[in-house]
Amino acid sequence: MTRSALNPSCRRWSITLILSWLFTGVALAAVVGGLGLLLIESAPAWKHSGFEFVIGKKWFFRQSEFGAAPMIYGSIIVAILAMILAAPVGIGAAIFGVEYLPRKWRLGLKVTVELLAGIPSVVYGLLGILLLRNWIYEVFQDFDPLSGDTLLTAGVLLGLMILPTIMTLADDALRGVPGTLRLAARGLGLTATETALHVSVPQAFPGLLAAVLLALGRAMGETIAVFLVIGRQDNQWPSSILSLKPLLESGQTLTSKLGGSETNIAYGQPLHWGAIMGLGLVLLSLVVIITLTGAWLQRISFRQHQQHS
Amino acid sequence: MLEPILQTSELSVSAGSKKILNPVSLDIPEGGVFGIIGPSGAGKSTFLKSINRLTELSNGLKVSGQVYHRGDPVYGVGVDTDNLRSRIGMLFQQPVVFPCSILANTLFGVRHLGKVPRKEWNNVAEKALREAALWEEVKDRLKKPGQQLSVGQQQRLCLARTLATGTDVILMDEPTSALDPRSTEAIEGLILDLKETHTIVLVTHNMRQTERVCRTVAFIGLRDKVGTMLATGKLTDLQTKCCEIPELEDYLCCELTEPIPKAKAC
Amino acid sequence: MTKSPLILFAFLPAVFALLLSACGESPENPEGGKKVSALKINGSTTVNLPVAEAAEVMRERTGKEIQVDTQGGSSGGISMLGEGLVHLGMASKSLSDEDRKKFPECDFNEIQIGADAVALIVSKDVWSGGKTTITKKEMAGIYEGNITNWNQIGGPDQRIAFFNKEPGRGTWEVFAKWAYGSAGDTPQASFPEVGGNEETRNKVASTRGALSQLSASWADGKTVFALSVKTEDGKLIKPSGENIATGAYPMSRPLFVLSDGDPSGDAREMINFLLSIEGQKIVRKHGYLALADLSK
Amino acid sequence: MKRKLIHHLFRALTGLCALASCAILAGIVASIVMRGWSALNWDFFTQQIALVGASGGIFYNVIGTLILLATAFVVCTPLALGFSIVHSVYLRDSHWRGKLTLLLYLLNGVPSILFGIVGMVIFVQVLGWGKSWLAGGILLGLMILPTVSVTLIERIGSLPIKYTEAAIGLGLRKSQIIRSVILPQSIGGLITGLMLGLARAAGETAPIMFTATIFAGASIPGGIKESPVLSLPYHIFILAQDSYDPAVKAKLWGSALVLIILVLGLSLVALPARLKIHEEANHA
Repeated sequence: MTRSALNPSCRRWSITLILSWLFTGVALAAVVGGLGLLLIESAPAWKHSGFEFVIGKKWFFRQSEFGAAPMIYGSIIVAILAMILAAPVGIGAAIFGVEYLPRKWRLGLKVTVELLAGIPSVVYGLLGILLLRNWIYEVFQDFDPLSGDTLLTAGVLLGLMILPTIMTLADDALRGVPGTLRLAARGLGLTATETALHVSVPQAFPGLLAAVLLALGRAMGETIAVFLVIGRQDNQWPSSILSLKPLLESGQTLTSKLGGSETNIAYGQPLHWGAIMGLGLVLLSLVVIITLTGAWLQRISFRQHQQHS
Repeated sequence: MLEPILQTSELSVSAGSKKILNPVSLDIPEGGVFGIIGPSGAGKSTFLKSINRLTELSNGLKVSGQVYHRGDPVYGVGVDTDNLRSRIGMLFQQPVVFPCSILANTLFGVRHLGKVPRKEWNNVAEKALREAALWEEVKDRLKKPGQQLSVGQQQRLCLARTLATGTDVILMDEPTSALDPRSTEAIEGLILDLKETHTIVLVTHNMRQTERVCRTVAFIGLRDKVGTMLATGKLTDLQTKCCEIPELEDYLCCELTEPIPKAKAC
Repeated sequence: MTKSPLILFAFLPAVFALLLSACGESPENPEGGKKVSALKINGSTTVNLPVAEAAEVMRERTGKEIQVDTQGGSSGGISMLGEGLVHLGMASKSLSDEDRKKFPECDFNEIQIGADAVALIVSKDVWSGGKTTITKKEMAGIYEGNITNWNQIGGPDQRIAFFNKEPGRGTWEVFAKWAYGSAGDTPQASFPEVGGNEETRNKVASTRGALSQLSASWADGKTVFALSVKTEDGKLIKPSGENIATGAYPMSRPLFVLSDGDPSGDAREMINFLLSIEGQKIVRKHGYLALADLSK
Repeated sequence: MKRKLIHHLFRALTGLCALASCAILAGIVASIVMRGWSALNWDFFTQQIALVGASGGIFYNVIGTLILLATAFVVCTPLALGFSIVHSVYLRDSHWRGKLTLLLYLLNGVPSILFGIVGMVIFVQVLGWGKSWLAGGILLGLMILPTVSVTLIERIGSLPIKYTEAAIGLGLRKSQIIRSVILPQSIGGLITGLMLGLARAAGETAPIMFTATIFAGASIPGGIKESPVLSLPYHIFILAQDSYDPAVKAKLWGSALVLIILVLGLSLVALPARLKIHEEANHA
């Protein structure tokens, strides 16, 4: 680290010092300000509904009923669906890249994935609304979905979107496993697959889990693509959490609500606007919890490797 | 002379267009300890790893020539490299202990290779740990993590792990360079015990060690910046060749802080 | 040690930005009012089509900047005009008392530029399955969830996939007024929502048993089909130009450009153009009825 | 032999996963190129939007997106520099440094729609700017702050210690070392990070749809208040929902193609440096 080489005792005022701290301060202030704003502006909704805002299952703004539970359910189920679809493929591809591919080819794979990560969500949305929703509608015809706008459609689209995120992070985690462990296992006569499954994957496990969680957070925050294919149907609450049937129905996520027309309608009306900001706060909390857990796991993974090498 | 268990024939290694090791042809007889000495960076480790094709796992290394293990070619289409490596074991400079228990470490190879039925595992582990002179020290804490052992013990654990797979050749890459003198002595003692039942190829820097344990040695030196095998034979024979091979002279003089009694002054 | 120019380069943008914001602020508001150079219009996507095209022509001719946006549909247009964020609003419905109450300071002035109807559109399978008309009662049954299959009301055996226009859209409010009297009196029901007109048409066209509300001019008769409304005395009324013009079709609606009080300046010019023969041609081109068609 | 079989099966399976990832990219790009290619011509880039998207081009949409990106660049650069220098050089306490890193992670995870909503309150409501390019630029700049900072911090962290040691040996003060050693040596990291961040910002719709961009009629903004711009992502978003004319579809895919070219171009510029940093970090 650079810092350790610098003499810590000599701190004098300088333009660089002042500007650095100033800009850091601005960045911090923006973060704190944004959070504060969410809290203050959403206050009317909390006052009006209390905890019912989070667990309430009904959202009818004309009657001032604000319950976010169906949207929380939508957000979570869609993100989990995306994760279930993307995690095996993403981690599988990362394993292939790290454990089997020669370096030159691995870089090619990595470039592909980096590019894939760059494709904007509105483009995914466009592909979703014009291609994917019809495809889902036809493929799952036997299950009689009402239309192509389903939680599943949103989940599949999100799965495609977070695939590069999972793969990049899984790739990092797997490459963090010391090469000596791999070499030792191969030296014993284990096959590349046995080495991958019994040495690399267990070693990288916290990192892989972190990859999945960070991608989950990303999926939960995605707006535009989901907005176009989820159907935006309010008040969808599954009769049973375990039932798969609701996946082929329309729904609403926190983000699709926030991106929708109600944000414009609510503007200027404290209670309704408060409810919208409240949704923002709930969304932020969910994402923060997931991201924190992911970051924590990543640190564990990193520490583990430090001990080893 | 016994039938050679390992034979290298024009074995050379290059990385891209850069040569690392000039062709080496060596016969390594069955039983005993075969030493490989030479300055750092001369390609001793690379040579050792190319014997059981571990070089393939490093990026960009290309091996040509051939190695015969008990007469069977090592390089070639259709060679089962994994099976090969289970018969030609490897011990590294730093002990590499997997993050699991001592017992699981000992059985790490056995468990996956599938040669030994499950009910035999405990016996195999005990036998291997005894052979590695570790049994008495760890028999009460087999379920404890292997990483809690001292570095010297860890190296012996790695040896036990290799022995457990039923290997007949063990490649050792400076196995004592990370150890203190006491642990080094323990490992050297082990090598002397093991040479009755196994063939050991030992890369080392330590001339005393070479003298103590090796029957035959090969010297790999740097000639025109490329690793080249310059001499082979008994250590005493090598010392007589000192004056003919300047690299050998440089090496032996630098390595020896005090002259080995029998060494001729060059 | 000389100062490296790199650091200057790095921090320069910030200084630049501060300067920019400082000088950008003052000349922009010389009178301190909300005087802006461009003419701003926002509102209904339905009205947007002719207005945006008219704006293109105006821009070409006068060189004035005219900004048109469709954020939040009619409601967005009303509230942004109410808050003074735009000069003209676009609405595909009449203003309700509720709307006026929300912005007491704004003197909403409705200027009709044409007319349209909200059609109840269905997908091809429903249409060819024999369901070509609908009554208010049937629609209410669907909205309240009592009717879920087309065969309950004389159509094919197919579940009804009802896409509801999202709240705030003029289309939805016209529909609600017809079906229940006012937006506030609609029962609490949730359906998949659609926003823009193309989104609606696209989704209805590609879904079996689909039903939705859509501007009649978008009901092309090829991918989506407009149902005739059957009145209580058994009359069938198509959302045709004639029926819209005479007001016989119950979900006819005027298309408005809204201003705060009497429009002046650029806004006046824009409205004059929309009401001119040329402007009315543009209205008609997008499938709506021009004012002249209404008085026939 | 069972072990071999498992080995080959698993390798094939993971290979399939990798292949699928590549196929997805190829499929997305191909489907957009095929549909959008015909729309690309000189007029498409030089004319402004006409007939509500059915005719004309996307000149001001591209310009608007570039204005937003330039603003985000201007906003993000000093913030990221200041943040990274404080993080890597001035902070002595690794505890606080960890907190700052965590903050970056969290900021990176904040859904982009929240930037839009909160930005709407601050810029449209409190400051009364209406829709403004500057609001959008600031929001995008803040949004990509984590990407840029993390890349820059990684870069500073990987500087050989001998450089700073040599500078200390010359008796330079800390701020002088920052200016003469750390910044010049890590400027590549800053640029890489910015390219990556801007690639992400270019495609974002959610933060700017309420704050900065409108559908038609804006050109080069003349001030800050009430000065929106057009943009590519919002254009695509609106046209995907509202396009009366079939002619719009071709233009729509054309716009998507231009956006992808812009975004992938930016990522490609950053790619070599990014891969290098990554490889170094993991091979050291």
